[in-house]
Amino acid sequence: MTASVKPEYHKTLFFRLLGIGIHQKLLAFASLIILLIIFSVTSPNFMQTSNMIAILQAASVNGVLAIAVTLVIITGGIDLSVGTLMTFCAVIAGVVLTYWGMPLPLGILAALLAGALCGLCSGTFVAKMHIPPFIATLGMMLILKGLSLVISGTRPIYFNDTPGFDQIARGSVIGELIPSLPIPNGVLILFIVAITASYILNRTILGRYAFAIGSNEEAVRLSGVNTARWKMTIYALAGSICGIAGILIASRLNSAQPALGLGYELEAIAAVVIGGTSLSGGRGTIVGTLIGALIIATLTNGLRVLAVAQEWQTIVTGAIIILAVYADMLRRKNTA
Amino acid sequence: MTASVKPEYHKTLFFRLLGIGIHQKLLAFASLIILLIIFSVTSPNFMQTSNMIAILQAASVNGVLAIAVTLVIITGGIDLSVGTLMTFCAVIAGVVLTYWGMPLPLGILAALLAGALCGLCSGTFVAKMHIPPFIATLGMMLILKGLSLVISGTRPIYFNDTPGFDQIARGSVIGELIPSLPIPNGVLILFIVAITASYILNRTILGRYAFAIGSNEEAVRLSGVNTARWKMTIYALAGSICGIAGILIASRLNSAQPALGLGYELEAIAAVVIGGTSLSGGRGTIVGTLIGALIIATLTNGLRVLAVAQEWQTIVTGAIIILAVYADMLRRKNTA
Amino acid sequence: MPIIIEMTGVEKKFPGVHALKGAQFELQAGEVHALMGENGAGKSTLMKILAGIYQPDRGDVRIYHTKVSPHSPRDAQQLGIGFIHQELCLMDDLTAAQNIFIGREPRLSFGRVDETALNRQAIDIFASMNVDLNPRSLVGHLTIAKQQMIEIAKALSFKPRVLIMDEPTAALNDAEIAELFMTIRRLKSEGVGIIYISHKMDELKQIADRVTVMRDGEYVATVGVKETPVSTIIAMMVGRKLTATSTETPDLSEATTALEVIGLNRGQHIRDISFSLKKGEILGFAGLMGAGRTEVVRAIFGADRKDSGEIRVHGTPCIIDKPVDAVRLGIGYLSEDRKRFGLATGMSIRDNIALASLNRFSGKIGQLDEDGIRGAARSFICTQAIRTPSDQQEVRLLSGGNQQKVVIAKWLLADCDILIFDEPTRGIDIGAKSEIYALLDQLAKDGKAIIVISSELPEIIRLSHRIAVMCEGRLTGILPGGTNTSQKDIMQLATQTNAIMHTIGN
Amino acid sequence: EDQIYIPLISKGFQHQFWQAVKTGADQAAAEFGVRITFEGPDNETVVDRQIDMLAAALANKPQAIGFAALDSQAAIPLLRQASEAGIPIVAFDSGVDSDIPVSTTTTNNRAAASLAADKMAKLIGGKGNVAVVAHDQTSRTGIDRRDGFIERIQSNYPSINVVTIQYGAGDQLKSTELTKAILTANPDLAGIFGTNEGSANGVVNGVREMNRRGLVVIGYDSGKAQKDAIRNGLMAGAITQNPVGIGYETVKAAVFAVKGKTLPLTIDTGFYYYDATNIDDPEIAAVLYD
Ligand SMILES: Nc1ncnc2c1ncn2[C@@H]1O[C@H](COP(=O)(O)OP(=O)(O)OP(=O)(O)O)[C@@H](O)[C@H]1O
Ligand SMILES: Nc1ncnc2c1ncn2[C@@H]1O[C@H](COP(=O)(O)OP(=O)(O)OP(=O)(O)O)[C@@H](O)[C@H]1O
Ligand SMILES: [Mg+2]
Ligand SMILES: [Mg+2]
Repeated sequence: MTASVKPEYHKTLFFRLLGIGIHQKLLAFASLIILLIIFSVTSPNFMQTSNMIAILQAASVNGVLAIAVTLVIITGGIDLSVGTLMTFCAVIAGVVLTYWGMPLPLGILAALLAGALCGLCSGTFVAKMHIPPFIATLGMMLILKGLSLVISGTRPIYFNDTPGFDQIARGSVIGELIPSLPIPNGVLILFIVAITASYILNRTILGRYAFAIGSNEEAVRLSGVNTARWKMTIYALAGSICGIAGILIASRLNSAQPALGLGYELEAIAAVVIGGTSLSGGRGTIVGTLIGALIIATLTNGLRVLAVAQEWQTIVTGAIIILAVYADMLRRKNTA
Repeated sequence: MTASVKPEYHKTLFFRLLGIGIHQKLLAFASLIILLIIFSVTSPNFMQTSNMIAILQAASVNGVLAIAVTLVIITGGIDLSVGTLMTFCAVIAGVVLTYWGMPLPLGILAALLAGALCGLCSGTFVAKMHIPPFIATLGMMLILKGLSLVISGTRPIYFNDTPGFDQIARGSVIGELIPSLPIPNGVLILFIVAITASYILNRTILGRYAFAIGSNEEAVRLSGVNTARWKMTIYALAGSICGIAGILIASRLNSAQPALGLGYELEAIAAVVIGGTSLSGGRGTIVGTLIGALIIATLTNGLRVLAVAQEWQTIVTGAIIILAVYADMLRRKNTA
Repeated sequence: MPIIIEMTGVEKKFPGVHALKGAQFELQAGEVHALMGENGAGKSTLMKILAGIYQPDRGDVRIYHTKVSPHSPRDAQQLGIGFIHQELCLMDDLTAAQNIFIGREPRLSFGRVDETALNRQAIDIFASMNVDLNPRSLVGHLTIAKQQMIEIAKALSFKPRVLIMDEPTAALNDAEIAELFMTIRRLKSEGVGIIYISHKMDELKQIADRVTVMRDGEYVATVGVKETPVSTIIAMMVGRKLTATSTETPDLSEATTALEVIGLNRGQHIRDISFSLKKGEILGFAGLMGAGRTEVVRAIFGADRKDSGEIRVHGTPCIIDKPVDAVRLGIGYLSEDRKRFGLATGMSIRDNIALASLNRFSGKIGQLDEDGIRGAARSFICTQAIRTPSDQQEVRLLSGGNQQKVVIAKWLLADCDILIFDEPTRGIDIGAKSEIYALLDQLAKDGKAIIVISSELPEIIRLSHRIAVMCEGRLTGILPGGTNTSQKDIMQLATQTNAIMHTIGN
Repeated sequence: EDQIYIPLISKGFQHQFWQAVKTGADQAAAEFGVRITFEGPDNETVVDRQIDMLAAALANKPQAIGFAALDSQAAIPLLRQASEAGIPIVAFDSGVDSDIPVSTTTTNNRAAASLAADKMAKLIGGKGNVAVVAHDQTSRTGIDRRDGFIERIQSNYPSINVVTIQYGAGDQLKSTELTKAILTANPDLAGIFGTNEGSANGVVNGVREMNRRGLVVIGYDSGKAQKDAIRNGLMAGAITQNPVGIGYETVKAAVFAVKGKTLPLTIDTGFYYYDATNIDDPEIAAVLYD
């Protein structure tokens, strides 16, 4: 009896691009707003521009990963390899830029290509070999984790020789224009990725097939669509978005840390589901995922600012994830 | 067009209990046998009684967890909290035995009860509040991780004051009878749990409803069955099996390690899927899961005995997980 | 005869749909009471209220004059109400017997299931229904017809006082329907009240005593079947008069061959099938359930593999391995199970109509021409009279007939000139049926080549220009369409197990 | 082949610290002509996985074993089995609470963290608020470094207040985010102690992203990023152990044990405090790794 969240088309460009039904979606912000209010009341230090920016920045890597997973989940799959794929792409960028000394754009391109290629692998396992996505991407997760260590020689790769690399995520183009709003580029990139992904999902043939495959793959196949090819395209696209996340995290740390990434997949999936995307496929929005990532980032930051003991932070986070999804279900039941 | 694997009923008691079709299932051993042969040929040290026992013992905790997850997956759900629930139960046993100084049986009982109770919580979230199992158990995973730390005071709890506790998993009843076969009790417990779970799945109402719910929950509900109650029972049963895993690991380590457990859920799920259980529910066997757990343990141990570099171990493990599932799919397609 | 059930003033609203507007219904013991109405009239909803699946917004339900309000399927079961659902509602991974007794397994101690007793009881029920089914076979491996039998067996196993049958014969063949009617008559003689929902008008006269007609969620009338002519009942259902039309076989001697199948084989299910189809022709495929008609067209379409055989499209031999290949060659396939194979039910009408032709609506970077899609969808909604509030409505909220029209629109938009319809009117009301007939006639006139599979002989005879008859995977003959062929001719070929080609006419 | 085989089971693998230990072990292996393998679990919580590693290592009938116990009690049955089979055990990094190891090569983490506390106190002028970004809440090294720091502050510097301790699992990004939260919550913070390489780099990163100046950051271990941070003043200084030395001494002790030589019960490889002033001193540079 749960209603579905569907891409709908609206008047203003912004909302059209983000593909949201204003009325319905404003309600989805509710959990986020409530969290913000609670933390503002309980801690005087929470509501500062710098902290809001810190939250946005904390949401950026997870947000980009969550967008990648959203695409895959909409087709009815899942991607557990996003975290280690991100790392793998960062390492590839490190190899190209630092070990081989190539210019910056080539490094970025290499990371995106590596991501797309690995995504294509997962996609092939899923679409051609019919391996359940959970296992195909779990296997990829391990393979990529190992490959990152092999390629990097189990050492972080630093980007000190690539001037400007750390500015990709840390610099602030917006801050240069509006000094009072020093939103880092990483956040900007998150939003650009979100708008692009939303456009692809709601406005292009690829997106339409993603929803259709998640809704009823066999029916799509019998409509004369090469479902395998489109699924592989989606996994490859998700992979290249992980490549963007890899560049982001490498830029923030000014290094490619080959051992990082494990565990990031669950956080990304949590953001997706909190954002109202159905794990059984066919339904979902990028805005929802963004909100989900922001909820997680706000929660984590707020609890830390409150200096809640670490073990209790974990407990509260677990409880809030359950509650947020529960609230979303109730909300949708009522607006159905 | 994939055929279904179903509990079928056979002649000999053993196979009847394990609920396997001999012909079909012997093929499932194939991957395991192949692995064993490869490692025996490549390393002279692999095929020793002591190493085989080490493999069995390494499989025991993961095997028990995988059995718990199998039950939940058959109903069409998933349980990400098994690892941290195991730890939580171990900590509860530690509190009862070491902090409160109660006798051993009470400690075991407490662990099983704690497991059942937490399972019931997850079950309630899923069945009553209709939260997707992935999220409900992800939330529980975090909550239990935190609670274990809180209850234990972020310190391991040692069982030095409970004589015989370490013998639960480490001792060998079989070894006392047949000295040449010192199979540790932990392995024995794994097999007892497997046989019991298999019996429940294939012979009892609870098992019948588990398969039925995983197959078509709405149809079961429309047949007048209180699906919510049965689902909650399955989650509670899975929880108490995690309690057994908790006792096992605590006994092996002679301590309850409160931070352990994260990541164990993915390994358990991998074992389940390698064993041929469908992640979409309705189909699955415990023998399959046992074989899955043994494949993982053999692989891990064999690569170590071969002294393969650690990063390559990870890569090979990922690849073999994908291959094992692929082989299983091909096999079932052909025997369909 | 005592009155068992009275429902009065029943109201039910779903979000956006007023499904029942003061509906009423009455059932006597020992009668077969037909409930008729167009798709979406609210028949199933009314019955679901009786069976405790939905709660009414307003209105009374009385059983033996006592007001009841069943709140769950279990409540209804305890009140003696059995329900055979319109949509198959089975657990594919369980056996036939396990399905029948779900929730009421014979138990041994410690919650064990008495599997032996379970299977024995299932065998008894199958015997009483006169069907041949292995209680141990997995339901997922059975044909839809057999699955339907299991649904019926399940409902009977409750020994209900009231049995609701929501389109039980939609997937049954004539022999099976005959057996079912025997069972119904036996139950009737035992005093069971039966509510019978069907879109097949001929069944009405055979089995029903009274009929209640609904339209748009409202009660229209209850009349005796004997004293009321079928045309009157139809008029009450659709609110207008339907004129029966019949097809005229066009002269196709000049027409070119659109599709030619030569020596198609696949395992036991398809054995050496050869036939040809001309532009503008409607070729009917008749046969008993399981004769292999679906398998043949799926193999042609590339949905399943073939062992051997050649397919020529417009005279050119073609390789069709995947549905993509078929669609590229202009072949469209409307499957018999539209929910599973035809529609992405969670998506909008617009998206479903465009599904097979998105390529045409996408630009260089894959951006979709949403206006174009909307225009196309709306024009089909208009021309095919799809009843929906908007082209953005989710398909799952449409009634069966309208869903079928969406699938047809999908293939028309894809510009297919060879169309394969597999059971196009299954579960579709008489009004929509005649619309689909008219549509098929028109498509043929427009020069499309059409294959129609149907298990309803009158329908095959009404539609086809030629009738291919299959039996056990073989093509046993091709008969001329129209009034030249009788149902008996077809049945004779449909039961003829050795393959002798009868080619009459053409 | 009669080459001596010595497997080393460490507490970690992909972390720089453990890679430095591996480097030292490899050096010793080359020098003494023995074959080693080096393995460690993904994180310091998975005690049972480490025991499975030990079991697999024993299957290869090694001549000696180097072992860094995640939990010293849990491994005792297997270690006893090994020593009964005549395989000498050399403990490294942290000890095993038993008399089984023939020798233990270790750093005193607690004392090292106390030294960090002293340096912190001195740099912030003996008063103010400080925070700890630790790498693990339950592992031996995590607890020792955290407690060594806090206990020294509490006992010797009453005007210094440890306002918060948070755990970032040694993950640089997580440590970055939580440093930023700490800075938000404590605008008057005077210093932060990061208890391992990942934590320390995360702290530096967080401070940089928040643009906070004048904050005293003290780190632990080395690595290129940390060394750079010290050189350019973002980090005041750091404690370093001698991981290469630990690895080297462990293998050396194992070889000696196999050859039947007597060994000291503990081999302290020492720890040092380094900052911009002494980072290039030869004896410091020797114990730092990139
Ligand atoms: N769960 C639901 N949510 C929303 N609308 C519904 C729901 N169930 C039924 N409807 C709508 O209620 C109306 C009545 O549907 P119902 O299924 O009772 O029709 P019916 O007479 O059984 O038709 P058919 O002959 O096609 O089975 C239809 O318009 C249908 O779309
Ligand atoms: N998935 C399947 N598994 C096993 N047997 C099948 C399957 N699908 C079809 N069959 C068998 O293939 C034969 C042909 O079935 P098919 O569905 O083509 O017949 P049909 O004439 O189209 O009848 P229907 O009207 O039931 O569709 C039948 O004997 C059926 O039992
Ligand atoms: Mg209906
Ligand atoms: Mg058919």
